[in-house]
Amino acid sequence: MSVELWVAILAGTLALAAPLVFAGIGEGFVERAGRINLGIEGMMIMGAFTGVWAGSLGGPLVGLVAGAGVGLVMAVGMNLVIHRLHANEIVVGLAVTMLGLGLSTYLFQLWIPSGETNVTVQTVPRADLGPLTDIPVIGPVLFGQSPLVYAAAVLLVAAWAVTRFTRFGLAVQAVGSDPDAAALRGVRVQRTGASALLIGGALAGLGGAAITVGTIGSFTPDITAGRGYIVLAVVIMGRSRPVGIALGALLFAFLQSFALLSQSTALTLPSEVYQSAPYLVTLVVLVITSRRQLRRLYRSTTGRAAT
Amino acid sequence: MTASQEQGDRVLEARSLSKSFGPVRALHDVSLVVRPGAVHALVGENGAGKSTLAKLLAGIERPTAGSMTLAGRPFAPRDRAAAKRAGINMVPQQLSLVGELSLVENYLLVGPRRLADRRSARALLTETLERAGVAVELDTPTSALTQAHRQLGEIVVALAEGAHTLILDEPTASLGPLEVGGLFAHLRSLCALGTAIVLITHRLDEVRQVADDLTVLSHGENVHHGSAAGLEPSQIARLMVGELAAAPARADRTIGEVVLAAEGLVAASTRDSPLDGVDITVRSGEIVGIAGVAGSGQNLLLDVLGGFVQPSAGTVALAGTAAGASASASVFQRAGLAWIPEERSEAVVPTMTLAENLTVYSTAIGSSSRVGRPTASKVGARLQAFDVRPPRPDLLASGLSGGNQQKLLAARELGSAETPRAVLAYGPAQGLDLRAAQAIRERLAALAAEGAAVVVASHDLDEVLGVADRVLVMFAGRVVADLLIAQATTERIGRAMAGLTGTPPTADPEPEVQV
Amino acid sequence: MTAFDRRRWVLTASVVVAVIVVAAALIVFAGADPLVGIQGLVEGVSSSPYRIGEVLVGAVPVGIVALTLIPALRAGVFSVGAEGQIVVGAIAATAAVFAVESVTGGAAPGILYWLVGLLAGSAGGGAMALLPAFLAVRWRVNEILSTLLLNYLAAGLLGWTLRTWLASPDETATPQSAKLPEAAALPSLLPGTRAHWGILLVIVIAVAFFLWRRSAASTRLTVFASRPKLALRLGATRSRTIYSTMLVSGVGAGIVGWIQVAGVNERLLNSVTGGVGFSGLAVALLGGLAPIGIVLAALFFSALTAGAVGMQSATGTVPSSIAEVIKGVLLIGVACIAAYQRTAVAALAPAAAPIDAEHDTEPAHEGGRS
Amino acid sequence: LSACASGSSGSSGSTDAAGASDDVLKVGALTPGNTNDGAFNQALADALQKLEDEGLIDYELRDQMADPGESEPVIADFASQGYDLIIGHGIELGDAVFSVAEQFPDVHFTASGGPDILERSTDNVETWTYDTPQVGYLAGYIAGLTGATPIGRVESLELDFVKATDAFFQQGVTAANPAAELLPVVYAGSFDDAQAAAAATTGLIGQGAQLVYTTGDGIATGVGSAAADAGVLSVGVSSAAGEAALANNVSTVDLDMYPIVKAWVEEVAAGEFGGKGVTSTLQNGGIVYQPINDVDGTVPADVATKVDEVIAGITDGTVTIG
Ligand SMILES: Nc1ncnc2c1ncn2[C@@H]1O[C@H](COP(=O)(O)OP(=O)(O)OP(=O)(O)O)[C@@H](O)[C@H]1O
Ligand SMILES: Nc1ncnc2c1ncn2[C@@H]1O[C@H](COP(=O)(O)OP(=O)(O)OP(=O)(O)O)[C@@H](O)[C@H]1O
Ligand SMILES: [Mg+2]
Ligand SMILES: [Mg+2]
Repeated sequence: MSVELWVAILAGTLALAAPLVFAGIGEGFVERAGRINLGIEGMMIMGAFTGVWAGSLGGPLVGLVAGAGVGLVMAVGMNLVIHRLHANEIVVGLAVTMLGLGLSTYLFQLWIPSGETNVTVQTVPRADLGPLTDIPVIGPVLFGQSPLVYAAAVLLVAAWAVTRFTRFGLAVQAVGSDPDAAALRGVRVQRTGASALLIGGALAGLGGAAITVGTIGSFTPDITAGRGYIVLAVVIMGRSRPVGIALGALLFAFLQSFALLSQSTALTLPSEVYQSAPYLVTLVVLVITSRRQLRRLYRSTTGRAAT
Repeated sequence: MTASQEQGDRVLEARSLSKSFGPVRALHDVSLVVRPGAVHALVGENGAGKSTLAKLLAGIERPTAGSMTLAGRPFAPRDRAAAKRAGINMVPQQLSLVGELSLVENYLLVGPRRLADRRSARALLTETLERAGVAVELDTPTSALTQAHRQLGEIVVALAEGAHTLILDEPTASLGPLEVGGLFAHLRSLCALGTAIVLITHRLDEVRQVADDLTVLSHGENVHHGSAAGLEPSQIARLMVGELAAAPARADRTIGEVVLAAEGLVAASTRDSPLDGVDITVRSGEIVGIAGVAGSGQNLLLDVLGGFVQPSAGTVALAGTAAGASASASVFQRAGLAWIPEERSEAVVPTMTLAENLTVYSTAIGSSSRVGRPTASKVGARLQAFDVRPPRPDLLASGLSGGNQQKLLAARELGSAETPRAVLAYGPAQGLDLRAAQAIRERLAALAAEGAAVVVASHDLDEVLGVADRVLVMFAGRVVADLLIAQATTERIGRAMAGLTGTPPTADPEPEVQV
Repeated sequence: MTAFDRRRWVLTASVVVAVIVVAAALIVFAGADPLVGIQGLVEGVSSSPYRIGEVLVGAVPVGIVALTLIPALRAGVFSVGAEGQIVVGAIAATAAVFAVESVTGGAAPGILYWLVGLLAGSAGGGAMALLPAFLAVRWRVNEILSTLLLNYLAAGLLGWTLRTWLASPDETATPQSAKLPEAAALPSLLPGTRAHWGILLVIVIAVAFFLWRRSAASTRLTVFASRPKLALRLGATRSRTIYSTMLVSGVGAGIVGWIQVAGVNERLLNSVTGGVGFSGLAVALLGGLAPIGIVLAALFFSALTAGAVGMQSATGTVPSSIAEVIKGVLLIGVACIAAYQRTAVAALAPAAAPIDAEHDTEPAHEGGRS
Repeated sequence: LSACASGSSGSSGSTDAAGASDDVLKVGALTPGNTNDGAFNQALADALQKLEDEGLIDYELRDQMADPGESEPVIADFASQGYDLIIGHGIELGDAVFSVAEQFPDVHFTASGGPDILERSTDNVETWTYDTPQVGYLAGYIAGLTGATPIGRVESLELDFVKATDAFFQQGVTAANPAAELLPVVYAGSFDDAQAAAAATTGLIGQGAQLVYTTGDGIATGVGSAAADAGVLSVGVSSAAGEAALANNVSTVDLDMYPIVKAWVEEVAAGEFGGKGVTSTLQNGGIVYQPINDVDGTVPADVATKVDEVIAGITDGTVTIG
């Protein structure tokens, strides 16, 4: 395989990873707080639609903010239903996904009826990084990207910092791992969990908007194509930690990018093999992660037994 | 202002505090004066109300009646944070350390700042550790620390948070003598600086060692308060429980074959002290009591004996099961092992009816008694026999009060037509009134007389002493004493429970039991 | 078990009102008359025998998936793998039917095709369910995530299958298999409708589960979900419970795969699942994990789909995606109602924090606290 | 929402007018995808709208009917409600149309499929397909005429008709520009995953592609957007991709369902419907191409002329495909 192909695969990896990183980091907070949000796909697709719609009115930044906003609103509703009315987290998550997919298509069909050209919004403008882009290999891979890729990197650092260097970050972890002890310490368990879910919702919406407002410029039904579920897997793989999630997202995106572009070489496997590979590898990594977690737990209890 | 005036300004006083949890009266009309610069010991049986009192002082719970003053002014903290701000801090009995976080992070978790500054927090904790003369890893997750280090760690965190009144609920329960020594030295030095310490403990010799003042609680009431000076542990024990009532007359029982035998058990759990080489033998017709401070491994031992936890070393053998076969809870159940766990919620299914709960073993895989639905009259009779109120077979178990759920459990495990081969019971009379508790004890004795091998564990020493022929005392995952009931004085058991090696375990591995 | 208190009825009424309000709002937003729309919704379900037949046909796969999920959900095992299991069941059934055709030279009687299809479908779906069960038992791999990922792999397998070894010889726009032999198709039950004999199968399964509810095995699962230690004494170990319950749901999904091929489409299509895997889960909860409730819920869910089409029909302008929105809202509402139903709560509580399950289970505990 | 409103008036009229005026035909139609896809589905929607505007028909259109489980009852519904003509637009609907048509011999249906569908027509079912070779060839010819090389292709799934179209696309490219180099096809693995399609397109451009071709709808949005971003030409991007994506799109070969549907309507009105199959071709106006976009002068000025020449050649048989 040629250098150009590798450059293309790696550049594609970063572009495909960005939305996963946004939504994944949000879901990381949710799962660290001991919850799970199966509505991410619905929140992402609503973010994707709202992003374009609002973007057409007020430009890309407004679109991104609106995308995050709609995710936030959906998360507020979810928190209410799950933690006030005690509805099942899993069922509500699936329902939110169903609702998001249906509603986004519904609104899109009303907005752009048959016979009208789809609306394209201006995508987030690319910064001209001048000579950096001309560095061989590294230039096109790292410096030819949408600003949202850099934003995802910034978010990663920010999430890492919040997790590590703030009381909130510690509280999220405490609430997720041992709510009773945390409550006894004086942490407000419900409120911390709710904050995490809201962050997760907003970032899922932003992740969806990053696809439409960030790169494509317009919405089509089902444009998120199941990425919400991938985010869940990526978060488990990354053990809910920002850096792990980012690595998981990069791994998945790399596999997808590789699967796409290695088709343009003479490797003649059925295209389904390429399309399934990312899921298969994710499953394998999931198994390895679970196994390791189980072993660690076992070691920690037997370790204590020996003392 | 002189130092003593300053200290006098900070007296914490509780007047006629009462606290009820629904129908449960945990505290009744208890008063207490905590003096700055002094260690105030708070002792009493399990369930006497010590932790409840401590929680009232620390703002975790609020009293149903009575009041508190701090430095002469009314003191009614809204929550733990408010009490902390007023200078009163507590290390709860159930540690509040988050296992995934290090001590530094646990300190920062509810710290005053939004930003977690690990460096200065570590410096502060290191300094506190040095002053307390102990060494604990500050940066590893606390779940990786030993129980003792977690205990010390939580104390250190509380010390670092700073307080003029520090309440420690059974801080020494899991500490070794060296650590206790270091801790007490530090507590004394804190006292010298004017800090008030409330120390809850079951180790009565510690009272003599470190306490200035003493309050004894019994059944939620204040039965003694005053100076701790000159009181011997045995005197304190008498204050706590009074003279032991004479054991009820025992029916003649023939001690027979070994029914339940465990050898060299080693097992671990995240919830209890790991077992460290436990041997136990129970014969037909014998009732063996297991005593010990909570968390000494009794729970885990019963889990292993019941077949719920596979030991990493050692064996459990129950007569009637194939020798050497891997023991499991269902095999033991079918072989006739009755089971009353410490938490009755583990054994009663609230969403099933009384009848379904009572006959649940007929649904076991391989159950011989596939009777389908039992007749209502049979079930009703059994419910009445155990005084379950109301004795309605079609009522959901969740509709019963806690005590009646306990009776339901007893009815199922101890009331079947066939005599169980063996019985494992942890606090079988918990939550029961005196009459019902007595009935359960009599039932256990009757089963033993019919040939069952019975194991009774309890936090409540009376419950054990009232029924057992032989008492094993557990400490830190080991059996440290094996006493015939005749030898089992409160003092000897109390010392063994506290891990005092003065009472060597009886050498005789198969003691003869006089009945 | 039937805690039908007043609060539950108030909640139920509010859910119905919420769904109507949302539907009406969406219809108005689309520039149509909500009354006409609601009327269309009703007519869509009941205007003709054919319509009624359609409601029945639609309820079959959802009903079977939901019914066979009863044991798993009752035990607190939360698999979302029905989609993938339907796919594998459908592939296996299709392949088996064609194999029978080629072995017998097309002369096989219907009953042989049906038996072979049923068995092959069950085997396929069951096998597909055993893998996540194994992963959950052996390494405590979260079954929600593993089944979710396996659904994608099944979709890949189906795509490849329909393009290669089971592809229709005709040129087609979408991947599909050849048409099944006439005799292999499930005969029609009501003339003039698509209602087929699969409906009877639902009734059989529902009755079976109705009887099963009083069985020892059912009780053991209830105990397992809320009292794992007591369940251990009944012999319901974690591995036994997970394997058996997931196998039942897998077999059910596999049968659905066969029914969709033999009863509805008469060939294997890419869209064979039609999202039934997820809606089956919803219907199982909607029906409170009780067979009669599930059958009613399945009819209700199917009627909703038919009604949404009728609604679109009546208003003309309302995009059909409104059905998804309404289903989503309804599901959230039903989840709130279910929270009041103790059984469902008990069944779901362990799965509510699936990610944490690992943290507080001791490996030494066979029963664990999942 | 203007189109909506007019659709509304048209069809709500049709519901009441169950037998009011006999001169206006009642048409029921189903499409597998969304009618605003700017491509296959929309072709039918546009044709129906035009015929309704001309006062020839009252129509009702149901979208997202790819699943036969859902579509068959809708078709049966139309049939039982007295619709004169029912159009099943898309191969996914073929089985369902035939199965319903058997039960309603007096209602007229149309079904679509591959080339073999033409022989399957019955007394009340006319069949329709479109000339895949012409679509592929013409698109390829246009791509070739731009002089761009190498040419990349992004498609949805590895399906027969996709591969068939592609084979003729290659033929068209070579016919117009024998020197053009073709990169292997990249399958996005989905009809909707625009982001994957965009990544694939960017990757192909990274490998030097000067022009990217696609036939998908949802993925066309991604292809068009990525090509436009990189300033590279595209062919085959549908109007659903939006204006920005169309900026660099040279042309798209589209269906025009108007003449076909109009013929069906007239046959029904004249009582001559049935027993026929029809193929949309360049000759009968069923296949058209979007006006050549010169993309700010990047595309040679004579492309339009040459395209018309080749269409003329195909029509009179001097140019043969296949
Ligand atoms: N939250 C509660 N709800 C109901 N009853 C409670 C609660 N907390 C404590 N109790 C009851 O109050 C009584 C006193 O309990 P407390 O914890 O104060 O005892 P203790 O003296 O600390 O015992 P131990 O030596 O076991 O720590 C007990 O009977 C207990 O059952
Ligand atoms: N909410 C409650 N309802 C009923 N009983 C309770 C409740 N909370 C605690 N208890 C009981 O009160 C007793 C003492 O409660 P507390 O919370 O002080 O536990 P503890 O002192 O840590 O108990 P232990 O001495 O067994 O470790 C325990 O035996 C417990 O079973
Ligand atoms: Mg206590
Ligand atoms: Mg206590």
